[in-house]
Amino acid sequence: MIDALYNGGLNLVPAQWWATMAWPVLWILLKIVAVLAPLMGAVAYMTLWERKLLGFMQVRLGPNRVGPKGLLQPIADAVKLLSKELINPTAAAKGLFRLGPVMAIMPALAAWVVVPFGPEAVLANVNAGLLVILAITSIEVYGVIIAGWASNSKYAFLGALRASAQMVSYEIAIGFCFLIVVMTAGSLNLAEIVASQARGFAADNGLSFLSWNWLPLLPVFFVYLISGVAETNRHPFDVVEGEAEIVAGHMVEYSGMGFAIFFLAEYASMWLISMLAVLMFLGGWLSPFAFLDFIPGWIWLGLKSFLIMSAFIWIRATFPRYRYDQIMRLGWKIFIPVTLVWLLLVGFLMQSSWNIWK
Amino acid sequence: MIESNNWAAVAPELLLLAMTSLIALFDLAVKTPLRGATYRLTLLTLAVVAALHFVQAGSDETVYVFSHMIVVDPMASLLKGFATLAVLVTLVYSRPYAGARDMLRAGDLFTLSLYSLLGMCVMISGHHFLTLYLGLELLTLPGYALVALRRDELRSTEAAMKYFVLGSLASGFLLYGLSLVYGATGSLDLAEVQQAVSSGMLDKTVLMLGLVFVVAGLAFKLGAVPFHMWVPDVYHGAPTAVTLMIGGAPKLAAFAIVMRLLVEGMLPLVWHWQQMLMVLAVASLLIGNLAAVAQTNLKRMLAFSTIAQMGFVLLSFVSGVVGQDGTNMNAAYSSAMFYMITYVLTTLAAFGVILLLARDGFESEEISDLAGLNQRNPMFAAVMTCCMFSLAGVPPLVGFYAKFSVLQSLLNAGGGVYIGLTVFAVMMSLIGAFYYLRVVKVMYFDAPVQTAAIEADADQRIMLGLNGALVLGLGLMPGGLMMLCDQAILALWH
Amino acid sequence: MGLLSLAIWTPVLFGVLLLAMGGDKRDSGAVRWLALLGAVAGLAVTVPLYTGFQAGSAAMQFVERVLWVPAFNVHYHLAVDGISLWLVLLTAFINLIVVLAGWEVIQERVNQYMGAFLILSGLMIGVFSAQDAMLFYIFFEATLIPMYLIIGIWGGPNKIYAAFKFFLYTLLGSLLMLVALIYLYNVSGGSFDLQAWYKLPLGAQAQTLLFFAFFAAFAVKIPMWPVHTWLPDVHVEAPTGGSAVLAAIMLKLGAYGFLRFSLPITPDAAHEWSGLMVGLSLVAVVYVGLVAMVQQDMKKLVAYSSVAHMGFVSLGFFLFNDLSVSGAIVQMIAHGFVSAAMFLGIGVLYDRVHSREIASYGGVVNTMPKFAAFALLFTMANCGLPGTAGFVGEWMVILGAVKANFWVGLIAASALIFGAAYSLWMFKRVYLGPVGNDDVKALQDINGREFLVMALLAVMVLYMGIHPKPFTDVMDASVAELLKHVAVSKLP
Amino acid sequence: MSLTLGHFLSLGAILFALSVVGIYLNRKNLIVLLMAIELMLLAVNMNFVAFAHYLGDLNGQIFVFFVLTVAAAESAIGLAILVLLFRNKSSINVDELNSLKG
Amino acid sequence: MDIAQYLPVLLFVLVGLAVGVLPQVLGYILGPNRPDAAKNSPYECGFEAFEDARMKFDVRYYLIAILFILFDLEIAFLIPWAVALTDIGSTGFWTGVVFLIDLLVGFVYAWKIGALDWE
Repeated sequence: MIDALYNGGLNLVPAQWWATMAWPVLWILLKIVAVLAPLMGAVAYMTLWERKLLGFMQVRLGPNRVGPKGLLQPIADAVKLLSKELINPTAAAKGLFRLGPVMAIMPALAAWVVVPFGPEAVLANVNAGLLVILAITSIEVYGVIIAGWASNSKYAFLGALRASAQMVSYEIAIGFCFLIVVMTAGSLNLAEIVASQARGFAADNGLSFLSWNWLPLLPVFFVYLISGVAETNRHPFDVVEGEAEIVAGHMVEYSGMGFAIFFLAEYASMWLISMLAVLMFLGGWLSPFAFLDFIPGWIWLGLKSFLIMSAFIWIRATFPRYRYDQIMRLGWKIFIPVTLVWLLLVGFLMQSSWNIWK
Repeated sequence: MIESNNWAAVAPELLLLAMTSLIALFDLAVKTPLRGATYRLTLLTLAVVAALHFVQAGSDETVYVFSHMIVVDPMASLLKGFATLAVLVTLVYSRPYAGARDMLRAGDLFTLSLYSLLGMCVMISGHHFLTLYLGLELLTLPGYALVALRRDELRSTEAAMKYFVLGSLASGFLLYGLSLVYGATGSLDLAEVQQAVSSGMLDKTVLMLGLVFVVAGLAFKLGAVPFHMWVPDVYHGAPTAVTLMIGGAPKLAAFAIVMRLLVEGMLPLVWHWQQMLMVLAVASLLIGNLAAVAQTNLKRMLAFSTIAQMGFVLLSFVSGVVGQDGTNMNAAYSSAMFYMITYVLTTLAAFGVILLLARDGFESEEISDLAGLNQRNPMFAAVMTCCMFSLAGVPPLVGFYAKFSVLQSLLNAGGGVYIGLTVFAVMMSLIGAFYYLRVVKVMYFDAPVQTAAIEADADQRIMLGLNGALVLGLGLMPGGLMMLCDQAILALWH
Repeated sequence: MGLLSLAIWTPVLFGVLLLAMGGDKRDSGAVRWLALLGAVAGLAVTVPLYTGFQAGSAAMQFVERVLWVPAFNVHYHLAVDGISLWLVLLTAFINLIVVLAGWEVIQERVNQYMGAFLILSGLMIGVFSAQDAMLFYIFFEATLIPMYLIIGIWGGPNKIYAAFKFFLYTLLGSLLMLVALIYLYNVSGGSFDLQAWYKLPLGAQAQTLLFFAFFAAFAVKIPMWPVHTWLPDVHVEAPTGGSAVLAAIMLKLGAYGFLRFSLPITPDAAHEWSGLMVGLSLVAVVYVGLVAMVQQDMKKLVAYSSVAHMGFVSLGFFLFNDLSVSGAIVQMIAHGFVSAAMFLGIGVLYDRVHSREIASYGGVVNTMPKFAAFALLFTMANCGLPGTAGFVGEWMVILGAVKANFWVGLIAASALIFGAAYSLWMFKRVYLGPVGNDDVKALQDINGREFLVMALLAVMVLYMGIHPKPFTDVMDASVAELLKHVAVSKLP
Repeated sequence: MSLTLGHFLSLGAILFALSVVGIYLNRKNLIVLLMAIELMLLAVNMNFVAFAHYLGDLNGQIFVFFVLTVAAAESAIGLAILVLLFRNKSSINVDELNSLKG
Repeated sequence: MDIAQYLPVLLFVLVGLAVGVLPQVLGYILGPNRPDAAKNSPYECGFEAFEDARMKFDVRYYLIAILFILFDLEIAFLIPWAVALTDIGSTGFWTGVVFLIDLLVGFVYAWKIGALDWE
């Protein structure tokens, strides 16, 4: 059906330039919109779910006024933020100040280009998929730094410093996690990484979920999850915007849509992180048991990532905020050594006759 | 599959790497202010590594390792052995100096020097653009850090910055040249590059452009005029111990990279690069010597004198091939090698004296600080005198034979240009003699400002004595070393 | 170890020992005696050279030949013939004299002073006995180092200027010679053997270039007019011993170089340019003699007279007959004794009065009769009076000159008059007449040590003047051999 | 329009020239100098990749990997030195690097 | 490898930028614009901002940045090794291990000299 649509589009305008240049581009743009729209929806309703879930955990109701059970709350938020004044602090560097949010949201969205939603359902099925994600997401830190610097406010500046230091610290741990997964999969292509998890003794016996990476790479899985939380500056690692210390950190001077975009970026990143966790450790669109194979892959994918997201919220509701030095220690002195050692271990295992990733 | 390797051939480097890493960690546990344990372990490592290199040099074989990326031939082993020894000597001289200047708070001086040495070894043994480049960087990067080792010293940090910027610029030039050569020849392996170049079926423009950049990059590294701007400032600004570290042993590696890139890699272009080197050599001799005369700072003077000496080395490269005739190559390149080795030997002793004269809070780097050294410590004065006369090329010191062999190969090349160059070089070394003599004059003829005798610890004294004796002894008996250089170069051709 | 090696390395070894002894003032007594021991030993080991030398043979004797630097085929090749034998002996002798002369005079850093002289003496013997060009060059250059230090450390007020001038002037010349040596090495197919070079055919242009390269080294060293200007400056500033060695031996290094290099290696060029050489020599003899006459400074006067005397030497060489060449060699030896004696004499006065101005003296004979007697003898020798050493050489050169060209001989002979004029005039102003001033009145006559020094020199001066035969006998055959080389054209 | 080797080489050359000019003309800010150095290495990388692609030879691309790594180490050291210099001098003006004079 | 595969990446980046820009433009159009001095001054807990906010900051941030550059590059370096691990045999594996051990040494060194300590 999709192919038919594409071919139909090819003949829409009978001209060479249309068939070779314009339509393919347009087609890709359509596909991007097809990814983006649900994503934005997911992001918007994640905020609602977060508040609901937190409310549930804290034995209260959460938003319930706008629409049935508060279901229109995100839309109301968006409308409110759209109609707020955009404040330009006098001391700020204007251009950079406005660039900050853009640099924050762009990577959070663009990284989705290589995320597969099924064996073939991916915008750009490139071999270096994981590298592309690493490359694009590493731009995120620029958004933070630019925002903090351009604001010319001490709170923003300090927040940006903290945020960027924290992000880069955990990026190393995440990088090592990627590395270990790549080792076992032998590929950077995310679809192949998922496919590689479908192999193994347990998978052959109908217990696919035991062959997924989370089990043999359990410590790495946890390191990845926690680093993911830290990478997105979420609770309990949100000292960069800890209200008690430096208010909203690098976002302190932003109002209206400027703030909203940072907000969007944060949730989009969270989705990305959990999606990657699913792809790399939880078998992506694979079903956990052979007898459940009839359920479509994208449902599994959505379900798994939703669970991870919920776990993030759960963590937020459960843990107190870390001190900054504790955060840095956790990243540098625990996660990096753990991943390094595990990297070596996996390497040796793969050299030995007990290699389970053949 | 990657082919298996002859690990034994790179055993010294592996040992060096392992020990350096170990020392870096070991040093963390050392608490004594002068880092005695680290120091001794470092010296032991260096001695063993040097011995291994010399053993390899004795075997007279050429071994290729890592898919021809590394070559272990007599030239490499010899140069690596001497470089290792030079670093050892440097560290012996440096320790009291560094200890008095808060440079031994951590063992960085030792570990960085060792890493730098590892870089030298890789570079000397490099037979592939990649290994050459990596070696070069591994050599220079610790160098930048070493120059800035005295963190609170403005001059040092400034020198480090200059060294860094110009050093990186040089690497950039060299790399750019290498990339063009790679493009023209389609290979990064030196042997393949040479084959491709000699086939003559290449894009000449790209190749020549690449050659120009390569030569410029090498000239930067050697400190040849007009790429010499960093040399005086870095020599001057760096802590003297570090000046010796970057002005001593790395010269051997610099010689090696010139040999590898220009001679081994691009011999068919010899006509072109000889001309470039000739210009560099003449300019270096002229500017280096003239500028040195005007200096009052000893380290700066030695920096300019280094530039001039490098001009001499380049001269010997100029005389390798005349027209199509390569019969003089062996003599020319082995004389360059001999020159480099003896130059390093002499520099070590000269800076060693400066280092041992420096006291707490007193750098002893003005020429006038040497006043009356003869009364204060005749041995130091004698060693320094030997060094100065050796650098000036006065027999019976070793520098004479170095200059002599270069001049010999130049004259042997025949032709009017070469005779002109010889006479020019001779005239320049006369100017050189003037400023070297000035140092001797200050030490012997001037009255000392302070009269207190100067003492040094036994190991420094012994090392300096040996070093000075070698400057003289090799001058009396240069035959052995010359033979070694000769054989090392000879082994390159097959 | 051969005798020549012994002659070279004995003083060097003692010199190194002295340096190692350290400059402690309390040790200076021991240092002096050790230095004397070294000098005596150095002289003693040269005696067998003389007794064992076969006069009448032109062959090189006491040959030692060992491969030294294989890469450049350099040999440790020592030998002496009739020409160099006496120079070797002279060097060892003067060394002893200098050690004696510096006995009490030098109080600062005695060990270095004595050590430098002993090493210098060894090196100069090396120059005279080297038969390998590289070895020659190394000794030749190495002598600069101790001399530079001697002048610079123990010299007069303007010593630094003098030391630099000395070093750089001579280095300039010898560097050009180095180029020439390397050229010859390459041309001869990789040999530094002097004997081989004598037989090497060379083109006219090459010979000319080589000749002038050698000229640059040796003419500066001799020194010939107009590159002599360093000599008076250096002599004035050098300590007494330094002046003595400089005049007595070092100048001969240049003259010896002419004999060993310029004449036999480039005979055609030597012939071609002999006119110029003779001309320069005559200028030196006449003009410099005149310049000497107007000097106010005794040392400068003697220095100029040295230039004039060495002019006789170079004149003798470039007349190419056996009489003139052997005369020149005799003159070299004689001048070694006489000039050393002159400088030491001035040193004796200088030690007491601390002035070298002729005007500061007058009537010294009244207070120092013994010394004045010696001084008279040496002054006579300096102007070449018969019966003294100075006469023999000059006379032979003049005879040779007349044989070659009457006018040259005439001009050379006239120079004797100038010599007599400035020497005797100086003697008159310094020694004769009434006591000039209080300084002179307070003078003490020479002590035993000084007497010994003077006496030794006086004996040699007189012996050589009265009985020059042993000197000429030894060298005749070698000179003839040399002239044979010079006479044969080497043009290919 | 198709991209040829010449285009890439020209781009590389332009980048290289820019960086050299940046190093020599920049008189104000050392950071710009460090950036120029990085740019220079990028120009080299451009060359290597282009050549590797058109030669069909992987070695050039591998070389780029190493250059990148070294560039990282280099900039790390450069930054460290810069911080030290700033601490000692309170300025990163290139013109004020003048305490070393002969 | 076809460079066209990366066209979606480029387009998505452009779309991402647009998503960053457009809402701000919308917000500017739709929202009110009533600036005043107090509103536009930087937030400082209600105090007047009395100095430029771009001040000197802790050197440890530099240290983290420098360490990050190095470690991140090492990861980039190891990625090809990791991808090809099964193809390069034991020599390739051990070469990588040597590199990793070196990295580990550097890490331990940085740890021990206190580069990783925050307080």
